[in-house]
Amino acid sequence: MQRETLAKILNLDRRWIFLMVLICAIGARFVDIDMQIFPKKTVKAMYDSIEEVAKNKGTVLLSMDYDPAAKPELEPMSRAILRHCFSKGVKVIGMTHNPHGQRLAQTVLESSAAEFDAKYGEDFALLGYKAGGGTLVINMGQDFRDAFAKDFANTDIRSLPVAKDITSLTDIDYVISVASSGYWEAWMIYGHDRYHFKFGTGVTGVIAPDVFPFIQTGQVTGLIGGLAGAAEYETLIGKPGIATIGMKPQSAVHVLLVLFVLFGNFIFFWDMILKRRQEKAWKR
Amino acid sequence: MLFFKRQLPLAIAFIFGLIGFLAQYIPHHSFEAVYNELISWVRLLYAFALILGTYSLLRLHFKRIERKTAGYGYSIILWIGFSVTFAIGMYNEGDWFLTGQSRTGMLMWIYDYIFKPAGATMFSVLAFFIASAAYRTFRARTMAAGMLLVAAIIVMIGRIPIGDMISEHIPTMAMWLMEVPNAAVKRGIFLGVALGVVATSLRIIFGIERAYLGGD
Amino acid sequence: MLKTRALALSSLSFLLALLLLPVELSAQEQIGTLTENDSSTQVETEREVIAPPLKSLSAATGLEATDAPDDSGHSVILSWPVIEDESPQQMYVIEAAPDKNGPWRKVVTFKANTSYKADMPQIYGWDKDALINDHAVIVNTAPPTKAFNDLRDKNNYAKQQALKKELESLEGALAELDEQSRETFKPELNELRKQLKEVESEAPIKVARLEFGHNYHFRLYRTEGERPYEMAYVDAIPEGNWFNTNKINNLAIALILCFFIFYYIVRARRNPEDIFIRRIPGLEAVEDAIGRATEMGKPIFFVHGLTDMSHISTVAAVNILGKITERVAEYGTTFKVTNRDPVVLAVSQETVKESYLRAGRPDLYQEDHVFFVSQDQFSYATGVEGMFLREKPASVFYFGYYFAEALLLTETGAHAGAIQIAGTDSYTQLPFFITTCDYTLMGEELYAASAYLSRNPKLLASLKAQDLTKGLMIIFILLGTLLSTLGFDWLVHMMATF
Amino acid sequence: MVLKSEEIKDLILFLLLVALLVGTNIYLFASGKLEFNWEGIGIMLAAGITVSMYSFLYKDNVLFKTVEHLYVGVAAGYVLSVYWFAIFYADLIEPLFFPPPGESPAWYRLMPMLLGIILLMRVSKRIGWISRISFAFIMGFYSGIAIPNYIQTMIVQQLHYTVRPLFSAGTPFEMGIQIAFLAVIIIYVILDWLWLSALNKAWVNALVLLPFFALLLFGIYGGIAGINQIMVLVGVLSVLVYFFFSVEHKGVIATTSKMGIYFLMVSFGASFGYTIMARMSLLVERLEFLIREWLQLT
Repeated sequence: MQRETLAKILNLDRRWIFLMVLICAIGARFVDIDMQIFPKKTVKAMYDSIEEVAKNKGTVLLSMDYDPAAKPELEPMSRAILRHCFSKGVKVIGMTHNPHGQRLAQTVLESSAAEFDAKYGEDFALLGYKAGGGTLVINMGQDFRDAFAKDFANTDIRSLPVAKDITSLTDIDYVISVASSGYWEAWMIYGHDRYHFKFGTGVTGVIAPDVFPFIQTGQVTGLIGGLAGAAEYETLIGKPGIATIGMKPQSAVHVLLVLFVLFGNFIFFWDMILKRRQEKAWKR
Repeated sequence: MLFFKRQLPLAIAFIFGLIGFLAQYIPHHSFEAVYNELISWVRLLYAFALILGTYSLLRLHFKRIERKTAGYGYSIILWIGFSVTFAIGMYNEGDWFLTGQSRTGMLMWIYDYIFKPAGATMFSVLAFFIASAAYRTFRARTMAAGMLLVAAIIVMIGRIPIGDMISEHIPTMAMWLMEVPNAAVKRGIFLGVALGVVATSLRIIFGIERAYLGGD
Repeated sequence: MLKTRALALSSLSFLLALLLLPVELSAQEQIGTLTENDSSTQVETEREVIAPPLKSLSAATGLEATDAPDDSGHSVILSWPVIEDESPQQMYVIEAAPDKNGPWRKVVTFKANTSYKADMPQIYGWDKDALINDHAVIVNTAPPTKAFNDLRDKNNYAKQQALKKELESLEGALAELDEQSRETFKPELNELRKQLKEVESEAPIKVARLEFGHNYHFRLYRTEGERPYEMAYVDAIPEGNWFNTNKINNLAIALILCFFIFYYIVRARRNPEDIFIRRIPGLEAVEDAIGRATEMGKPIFFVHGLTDMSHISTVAAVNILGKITERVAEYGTTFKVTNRDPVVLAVSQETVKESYLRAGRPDLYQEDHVFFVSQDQFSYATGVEGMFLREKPASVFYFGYYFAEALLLTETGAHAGAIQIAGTDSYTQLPFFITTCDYTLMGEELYAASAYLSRNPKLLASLKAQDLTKGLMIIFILLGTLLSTLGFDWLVHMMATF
Repeated sequence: MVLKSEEIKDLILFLLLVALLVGTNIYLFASGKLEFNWEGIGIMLAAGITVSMYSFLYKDNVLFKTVEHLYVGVAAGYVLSVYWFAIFYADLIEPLFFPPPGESPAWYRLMPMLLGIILLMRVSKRIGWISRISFAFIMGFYSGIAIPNYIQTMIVQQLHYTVRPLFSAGTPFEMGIQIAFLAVIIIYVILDWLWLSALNKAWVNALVLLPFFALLLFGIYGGIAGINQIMVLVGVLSVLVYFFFSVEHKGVIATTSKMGIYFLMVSFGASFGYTIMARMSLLVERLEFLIREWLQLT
């Protein structure tokens, strides 16, 4: 096998690679092989925390801090968490730090609540979007009602049973931030470390590695990372949703990618050997 | 004149920098009230900065339309997209713009069927580029890049159910990679980054760092 | 000589930080606990107790109430020694009232075998065994009062204020009069008070925080089923505190770093040469990348990140751009700079023009070689990619903060056969740069490179100050690990956060 | 204008794509799979946007540029409306001009409004410099907040949890493993420091690294927490030393910073794997939308 052919194989037009990915993703979706999913420790930690909140009839604050770009990875998490809360009668207060996220939060909250006929005001409420990030979290810790005097539909939160006696973040049993960028950090830096409420987070695959050091320090209790994390949570609550279905094409494309990396490096090293052999030949 | 251009901004940065800094160490209610008010001021200024960004975007494309540079048709589409969406936003299902934002209506439709899909698709195009990069450029050129690729492959396989099927050691190794070396490195990096942020913030407060004022 | 003085200096300031700590932190002895997470702030410590005979629950003796330290002025701490006949079945109840015989209302309830002084190390120190014998509870919710400051019923609110004002003025006037005449006005006084009570009775209940400066009265008792109980009374005034003693460790670190920065800025201004910064390997690669481009006669690209001038990554990138332009000016190769932010564009144009001037080749500077591509992330990436494929650059430099578009750029750059050198502190994109570029400066190396190249006194000083503080942290970690392995938890507690 | 063969091929493909899009939609509406209401039209439009954006993968074309510019325009319009209601109206206009009954208008909110208007002055060339006052306020105040909060979470908290007892209590055998593991690391550092060249020989490396990995794997699968704690300590210290700039990397510092690079690479590899997974799930979701909601063939 000459070096030119190796070079040709390496410099394959990238559109063929795009096609292979497309075929692999679509194909795997229609092949039905069942996937056993084994929930990881960090996902289990969030599940157990919500179970505990359910035991003492507490309230969860779910901050859906993501925009359309991250919706595919994060909405399955929000939906799985909301289904778990509503099925166990846990009260949910929704909000978002992301200007684009209010609409997403609204749809996923209302559709999940409808499944368990949870009523707005009694079982759940949506505070909507407010700018400020860390400054908003501090504000909510100091005086919750000053930060959110009204919910997203402009009704006074003191008239909503689920939110009326919340005077500060410390009154909330478990705060979860499903976040696409640094919002989870704002919740931790400006929220958990000052007001010591229990804090968990669901993040995109990109950000998950940054959260691990804070699991060890006990600042984060419960982490869902990427679509795989969402699928694990869906398995825990026994309601396979989009994430579980998505795992098939996801796994197929993953395997394709690993093969690409291995194949690419295999050819690269082979080419290196040939090059050294050629150089030795020229030297003689 | 120089006072307004140079000294006043630096004095403002120093005073409000000090207030923001001290507010974390002084819990007293009177200082807390001042601090809370300033926080809502900053939120308002974020919004004004957004107006600035939108204005420069629209002006750029307006100039393209005016000068009829190549592809100015796309700038017209951009302007139409902006004005229709903003007009519907302000119309606010008939209540206009001096009340709370309505929960349903045309703006939500634009959000659901134009804004959301376009944003998500734009990011998903990246998946194709990662695949092409995996095939053509992710090479173990150096020892360091080699270690990186090995760790990446272990985590990628460990995170999908196939990893569990191959052998239950892979997911444990993937989890260990995330929990110990990854956590240790992130902590080491955080310690360094925090020093960098604090040093830069101190320089801004004491007026040593002036680049953000954009030249003299 | 220089290095030893700096080290002596830093250890001196380190000891200073140690002495700064309040006395009670150093007063505690060593606790031989090797537990995994012994310092979470609100640990519930339970205690074994024997069941008492059925008789009335005695009141707590030695009950004290003081203003809570380190708070904004809305909370009070009640503390009292543990009573022998406590049992987990009993509940402690604390009621509060705005004045002596005012309406009592329940504010805090908790199980009798929880809430000890040991749970609040930030106030009472770390000696768990001793502190298990005293209860301590923070009270911050006010007794729910009937208040009119609600906004809807304006008239009641106005009536209440008017009556209150009248009452105060009358009481004020009576205070000067002698005893006898005060009697004649008594019925009028009582009448006013009755009216005020009537008006206030319609007000809605309002749950709020304790008001600072108001003297609240508290009473404490235990309940267990129907057993009778006696109460202990105490009162206190919540006050705002001007310094949060829990943040001394935080303030010490800030002051140490601030001191080092100023120290080195003074030094750097006097003679920037004697500040030593180690060789940054990545920067040699820049040198031969420019050489390669000149040989091949192909252009060099400098691709800015997405953040604006207020980010340190962009400030560092512009510094590096200045220095690279000077090197490029010597070779005279075509050099293009792509921008995404209008302000960064303006600053880059200025920097490039100045660098060409400094290198003595003002003629080489072309305004349209430093240009604006697009504001939107992906059209910026696709725009730059188009240029890579068309102009096939020999070398490409990426300095600044990048997001998801980084891979689009580097993958196409590699495909176009260019040498690529990157420097970024965006950790999510670093792996993509490392696998696709020939050399990558990681995280703080970007700031160090900008200081190393620009020799700008403030950047050099800041880098040295950060290094010295990092040195202190390394010493702290080694010392702390050694001590805590041997069982002394001083350093662990020093860095506790509340 | 004569089209080259390449351009003709692209034109045909482009027209084919447009025809395919239109044809599918007509079929979907005709067969009733998509109702002719706002929702149905919305799904059609969203699918059209998704497909045209993917057409960029083949070649940059008219359809892609149109959709991209439309997206940038709509995004700008949408965010401005949300900001108007969530901030301008809620935090500025309402408290100032429509204060709730009984409360006086929040006249102090005139100050941020003034600062905001000054900020907008940046646009004018002549008095643009006045906007520095607002930037100075934002940058100054935010820098002030950032210092204590970053120190609290990224220094004090991290130091608090890094300074842990090195060995986790356990059976004497486990203690032995932990002490041996620490000893191997220290030997590696000393060996590398004293005879830098010696370590380049393979057998010297093997001599030291073999027990290192053996003890490490034993620690992970044997569940000895102390091993992880030692690794965390070594990781944090070596990364800190790697980012040390004021001293030449020679001797023991060179060795520690070399270990720092190994730790950095493994960590970046792990987060790299995670990132790839994230991008793939974005793709999977978009295809799911096309298959399930548009074409409705589950």
